[in-house]
Amino acid sequence: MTLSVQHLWLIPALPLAAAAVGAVLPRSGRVPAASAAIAAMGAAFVLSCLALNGALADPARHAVHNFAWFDLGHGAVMLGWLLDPLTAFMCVMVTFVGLLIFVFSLGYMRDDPHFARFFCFLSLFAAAMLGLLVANSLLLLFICWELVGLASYLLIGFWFHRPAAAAAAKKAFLTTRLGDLGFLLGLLWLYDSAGSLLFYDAGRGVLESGVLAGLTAQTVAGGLALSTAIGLLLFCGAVGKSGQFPLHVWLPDAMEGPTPVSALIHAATMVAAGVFLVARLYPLMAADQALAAVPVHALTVVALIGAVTALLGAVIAVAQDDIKRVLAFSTVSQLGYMMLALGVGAWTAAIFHLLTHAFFKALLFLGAGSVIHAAHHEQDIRRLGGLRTRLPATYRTFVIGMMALAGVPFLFSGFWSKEAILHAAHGWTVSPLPLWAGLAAVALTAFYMTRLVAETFFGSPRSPAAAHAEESPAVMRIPLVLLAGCAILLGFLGTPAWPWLQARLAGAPLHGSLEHLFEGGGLMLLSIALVGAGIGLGWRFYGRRPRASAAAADPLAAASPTLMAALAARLGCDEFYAATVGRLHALAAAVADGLDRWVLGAAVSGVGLLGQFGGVVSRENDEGALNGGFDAAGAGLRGAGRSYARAQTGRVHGYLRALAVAFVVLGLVLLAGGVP
Amino acid sequence: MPPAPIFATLDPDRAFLERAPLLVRDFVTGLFPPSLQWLAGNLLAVVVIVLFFASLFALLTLAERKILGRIQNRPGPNRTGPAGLLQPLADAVKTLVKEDIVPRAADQVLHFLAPVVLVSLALMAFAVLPYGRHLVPVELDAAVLYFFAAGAATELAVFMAGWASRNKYSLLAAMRALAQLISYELPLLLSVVPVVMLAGTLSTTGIVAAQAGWTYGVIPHWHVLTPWGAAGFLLFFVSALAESNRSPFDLPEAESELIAGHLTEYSGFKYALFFMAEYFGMTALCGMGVTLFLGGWQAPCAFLEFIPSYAWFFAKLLLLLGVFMWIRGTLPRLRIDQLTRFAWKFLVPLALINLGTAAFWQLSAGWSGPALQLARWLVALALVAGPFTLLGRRLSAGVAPRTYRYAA
Amino acid sequence: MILLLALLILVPAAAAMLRRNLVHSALLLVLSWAGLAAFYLWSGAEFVAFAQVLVYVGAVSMVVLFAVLLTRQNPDRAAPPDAAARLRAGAAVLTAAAVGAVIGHAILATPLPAAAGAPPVLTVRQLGLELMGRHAGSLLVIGALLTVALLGAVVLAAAEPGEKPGGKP
Amino acid sequence: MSPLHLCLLLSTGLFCIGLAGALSRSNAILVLLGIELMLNAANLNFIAFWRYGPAPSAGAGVVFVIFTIAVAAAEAAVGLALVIALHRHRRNLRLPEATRLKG
Amino acid sequence: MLGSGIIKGLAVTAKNLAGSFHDPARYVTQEFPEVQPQLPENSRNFPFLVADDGADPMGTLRCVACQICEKECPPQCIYIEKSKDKKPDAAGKLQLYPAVFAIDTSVCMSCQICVEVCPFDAIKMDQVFAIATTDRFNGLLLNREQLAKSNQYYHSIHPTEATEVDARLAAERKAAEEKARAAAAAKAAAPKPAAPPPPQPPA
Repeated sequence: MTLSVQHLWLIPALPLAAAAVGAVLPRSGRVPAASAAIAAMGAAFVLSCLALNGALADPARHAVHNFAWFDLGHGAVMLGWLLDPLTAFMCVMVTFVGLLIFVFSLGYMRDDPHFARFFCFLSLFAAAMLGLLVANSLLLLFICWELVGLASYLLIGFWFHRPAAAAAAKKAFLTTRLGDLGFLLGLLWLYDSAGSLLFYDAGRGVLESGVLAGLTAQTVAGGLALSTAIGLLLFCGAVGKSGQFPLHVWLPDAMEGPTPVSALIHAATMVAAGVFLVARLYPLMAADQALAAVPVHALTVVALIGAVTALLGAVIAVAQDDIKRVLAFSTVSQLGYMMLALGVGAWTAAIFHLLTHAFFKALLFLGAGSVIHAAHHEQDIRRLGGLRTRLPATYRTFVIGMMALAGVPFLFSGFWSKEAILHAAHGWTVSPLPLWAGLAAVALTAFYMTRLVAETFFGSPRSPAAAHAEESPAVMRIPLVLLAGCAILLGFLGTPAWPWLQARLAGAPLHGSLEHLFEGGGLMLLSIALVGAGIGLGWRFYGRRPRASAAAADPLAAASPTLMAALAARLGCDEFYAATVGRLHALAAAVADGLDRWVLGAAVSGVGLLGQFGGVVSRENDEGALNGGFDAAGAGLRGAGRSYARAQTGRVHGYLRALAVAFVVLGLVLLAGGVP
Repeated sequence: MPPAPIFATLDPDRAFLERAPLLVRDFVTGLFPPSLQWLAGNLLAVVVIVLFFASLFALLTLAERKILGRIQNRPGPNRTGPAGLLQPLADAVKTLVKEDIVPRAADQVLHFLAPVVLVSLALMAFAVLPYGRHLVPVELDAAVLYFFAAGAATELAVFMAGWASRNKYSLLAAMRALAQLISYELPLLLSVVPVVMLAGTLSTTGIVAAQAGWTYGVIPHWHVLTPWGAAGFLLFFVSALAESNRSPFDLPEAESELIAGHLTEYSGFKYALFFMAEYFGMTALCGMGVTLFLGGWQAPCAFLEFIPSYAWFFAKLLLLLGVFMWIRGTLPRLRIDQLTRFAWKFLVPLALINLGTAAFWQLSAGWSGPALQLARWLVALALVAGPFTLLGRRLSAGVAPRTYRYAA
Repeated sequence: MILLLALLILVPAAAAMLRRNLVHSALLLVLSWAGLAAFYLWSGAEFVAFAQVLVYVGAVSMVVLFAVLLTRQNPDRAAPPDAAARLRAGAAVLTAAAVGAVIGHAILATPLPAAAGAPPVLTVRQLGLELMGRHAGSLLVIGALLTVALLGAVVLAAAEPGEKPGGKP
Repeated sequence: MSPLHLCLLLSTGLFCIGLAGALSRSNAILVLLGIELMLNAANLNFIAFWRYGPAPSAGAGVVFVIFTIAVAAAEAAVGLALVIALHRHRRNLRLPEATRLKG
Repeated sequence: MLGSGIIKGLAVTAKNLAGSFHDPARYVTQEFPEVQPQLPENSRNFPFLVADDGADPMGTLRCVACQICEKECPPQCIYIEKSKDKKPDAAGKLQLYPAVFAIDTSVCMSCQICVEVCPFDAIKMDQVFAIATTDRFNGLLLNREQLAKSNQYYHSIHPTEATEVDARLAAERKAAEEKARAAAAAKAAAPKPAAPPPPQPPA
């Protein structure tokens, strides 16, 4: 039994319907809202499995169903659904992980007064993500992309009465919006040059060779191929959404949302969207590989940014004390891995890692959620400890997740996917940097995950909350166990000996034999050694001699206080943004302010126009600055705003007259310019 | 539809009586030089319409008074001329020679223009009614829209009359009249939409053509004989009563209570013009009702086709007008709150639901076989009757039959 | 013919903008709108002409007149135009003249195709297919817009809960 | 000068009358009416171009005018509701004095 | 169900409409000039003066111009001038008579007070109603000759009442006659002492 591509829309439509149901229910409609959401997600999971079944029948085929959305000028704006193994695998993963997270939320959010709204938002989020996956049009993808952004804003700011949550939501929204600006520009440019936004459309789609040849044939400023330029612009969106350097700053802050949301965002959906986008657009991104004369290949940029992010995330994670922040930075780091893999050309490996990571990261987050839930919302690992005996189920599953993330050999899925990436990076000839960064991150990951587990579960409780922790209910434990099972099993789908997943994704025939298992054995040994070193060091610092109290100094900080402080401050990225972008904005605002004051004596219409212009400038600045510090900008903004406001006299006639005068001026300019 | 009619009929297109009006027209236009014949044709139509409906108006006033009299067990006017037939003439003479009073503070121009505008707009509506098989003065593609556009514009004249009188009671009454007209325009238009939807055209001739034919030669395919059509016709009829200020919706005038509302400051011939416009509007709405729901000029049975089509049209028109008068003789006047509540809480929802019924009827047009046909009818009837009963119950909730303590 | 129509459209419009009595202005505008409908009819856009009459002459004018009366615009009590008003009027006429000059110049400078023959024929059926086919989405949006606008208008114009129906004098 | 020129000039005239009215009159209702006139001028343009344009059978001009009429009706309804609300709060309709929304 | 009352009402009026053509009970109008109405006995309209003898109404008016009615009339529509001389009335007694007796029926409100106060049963209510006239000043001002109607006429319009009045008048007249006879007898007996007067009660 399969799901044909015409009916693929059902997968996102079901959660969307659940969201609609949740939206109209009153606050007391807890049971119907949750059951609608879970039922829709379960049905979507079943449908996704059917779709996967269909897609695997002919993995090389891109089944599409296109239709006209509306007519525009001479052509129609087309939308469509796409079913290929990439879509199908992603859908299964998203629906399955999502379903488990939904179930987990039943327990975690049990006491929240806005339980129904929470499930409404979760469903909306899942619907947007699934829509993004099944889209066969960059436009539809973009729409869902923005919906994902909206839903994440709503979810991160779910506890909006907490200022930190509201600020984090705003930050996430605006930071990703910055990347989306590039995405939108790339999208428009692509539409302008290719005349279509469909991915596959019987030879006319933008990912098909005919159009790609046309795109690579043109060059733009700087000698870049057109496809490179568009690819890089589109990649901006992925950078923002997937929390890549330099737009990674929102991701750790997004921990302000409820923990299931963190699990959803970091494991299955939002951050995966960026990786998925690059994987989906891989033919476009890789189109310039054949060209020798270009200054830079799009994929090179992807690989380098991925490498930097992988390393940076891992380094910063070492010094974080919040259990969720550690996981957040590890997500940044792992996403860097995926980008790295995409950049070096191993997109199947990237998706393999994406899938495995989705499961074990969801596991880790839900485990962290279980810890937090049990410890009465205590998140600081310095104040936890000794939970091994109090939360046995959580402990066991969490350790499995940790092992998977750290890449403990052979048994755990993370090992195989990470190995595949390192292998691909090894084979990349352009630069050795990704390989080195990857290897360093392997060791660091093992180290900080050991630290996390040791601090949280070993030793003795260091706060009353930890001392009185009680195991979470079954509705929360069962998802953990299921995810733990997947975190182990999934790895065997893509071992070098039997790379079933990669072959299915690429649509290539499967060549499995046991002798491939230890292919590139040297690299594998090196990475195993690094993992061992990381775990060993971590255990030596944190496990053997657990800290005595919450106030005790970190052993690593004792060794190198400066470095540790810098890492704890996340290498000062936020401060850097505040100092640069924020100050720039303040300066621009001051200039605009001065200009306005100077012009004030002139004609009202002049002020109005300038004020509007100044307003546009200020808004651009605003968007640039908001990902930095809001506070630094606030004062300047307020001053500027006050002076712009002076142009807003409230007199309708003034506005009208300004419009008319502007029109006359425009007309005169056009006439003088010879435009008939 | 069985192909062979039970009774042999003559070809209606060639019958002399059927073609008589056209022959007359051709004869008259033939008297003019060819370059002016189109003008002559149109002028002829205008003259015939004005004369015909003006005399119909005269007869209607008489007939109304006679029918009302009979309903009240009295003969009605019967002195002027044989059986009172010259009564309209006497009335005309009376209004013509009566003093024309214009209040000093009134807006002279608008006060004068109001009745003129009203009558001309009311007359314009006659242009698109198909009076017979080939008898439509102006064949318009958007005739229904034209008709209601002309009808909507009459509201302006009511306002002009009320405002120009510079009498606060006139103005208030005009606003009340406008509130009524606007409220009832909605169900009126909404009740027409299903017809347009099912006929697939806005042209009146097209709508009449859509109702052609008979089942077994005796059951006509008129819209009123379908569930949605019956409901639509009732809605149309009630709204038309209100739109033409007829009893029981004659609040704007309410001679006995409001001294004729916005017409208070009018006398003499101007008043007569208002009166005339009211009758024109009523006649035109009835004509539209005949066209939309009662099959226009179609004969009710196949064997009755030998009677010319225009005769059928006018027979139905007079029948409807008679019902108007009958209702006037029966029902007392509503209060303004009852009036608006009836429109917004009863007629409009019913009209909207009727739209759905008509859509169902259209979608189920392909159902064949007696069982499906029966199901189609039952569903459509349920869609009509259910909301009617429920809304009616809500509307009449808390209203019991009045008990008269001191009456026998 | 077009000059006649222009006269019918422009003269009432101009007069409407000059009158001090708001009701007269509104009624003159109705005349101008009717003239526009005549223009549409002359251009062969029958449906639009009737829609114009139905919407403008039948509905918008009513709303305007109701607004005029509900806001108690008494022409007798209107203040005579003061200096500021005169100045504003002068500026307005100047601005409008400038706009007119620019557009007029642009029009006259543009070579436009010569007269087409008979007015184009667009039956209601074609129009309906066009509306329901190519422009169905826009039609839906317009429908939603109208609904929302009506609801909004009702909310805006409805008396506030504490307010007496008559309001203060 | 072709008839299209004349139509466009007519529309320009109507637009300018509406503009002058909207700018010069202080009464909110008249300003709204002026704006309605400008909308009508735009409609007139659509019809003129449809009538004399290259592809009259397309009907896009007519469709557009229908939409504009619908939007204008909505605008009138909301605008006049605003006028009534304004009157309720300020007891007059003189726009130059209605500057409470000033920033 | 909504509308059932309306249908019932329509049925009623339809019955009336149809019945007016065949059912006399549903067609109650009498067409006046052709069909004179059968007025009930108690109907009344304007006053008239009763004359005992229809052949000589002016000579046999019962009115003695006492002017009570003129004084009592609320709208003051009666105008009376007394005669200078006296005439014998029906009983042969000399009485004044009205030289002018006029009623302005455009003012009269048909209150019947004049009838109530008249001690001579000389003014009664008439039944005429078709008194429309084209002269609104003089046509409605009725003079003595127009007002005078015979006792037979009175009998024809209000037979019961007229019989009563006649009986009463006859009784009065008879009493008066007897009294007169008694007086005459007394007068005749007065010279004769043999005929003693009837015993007088003590003063």
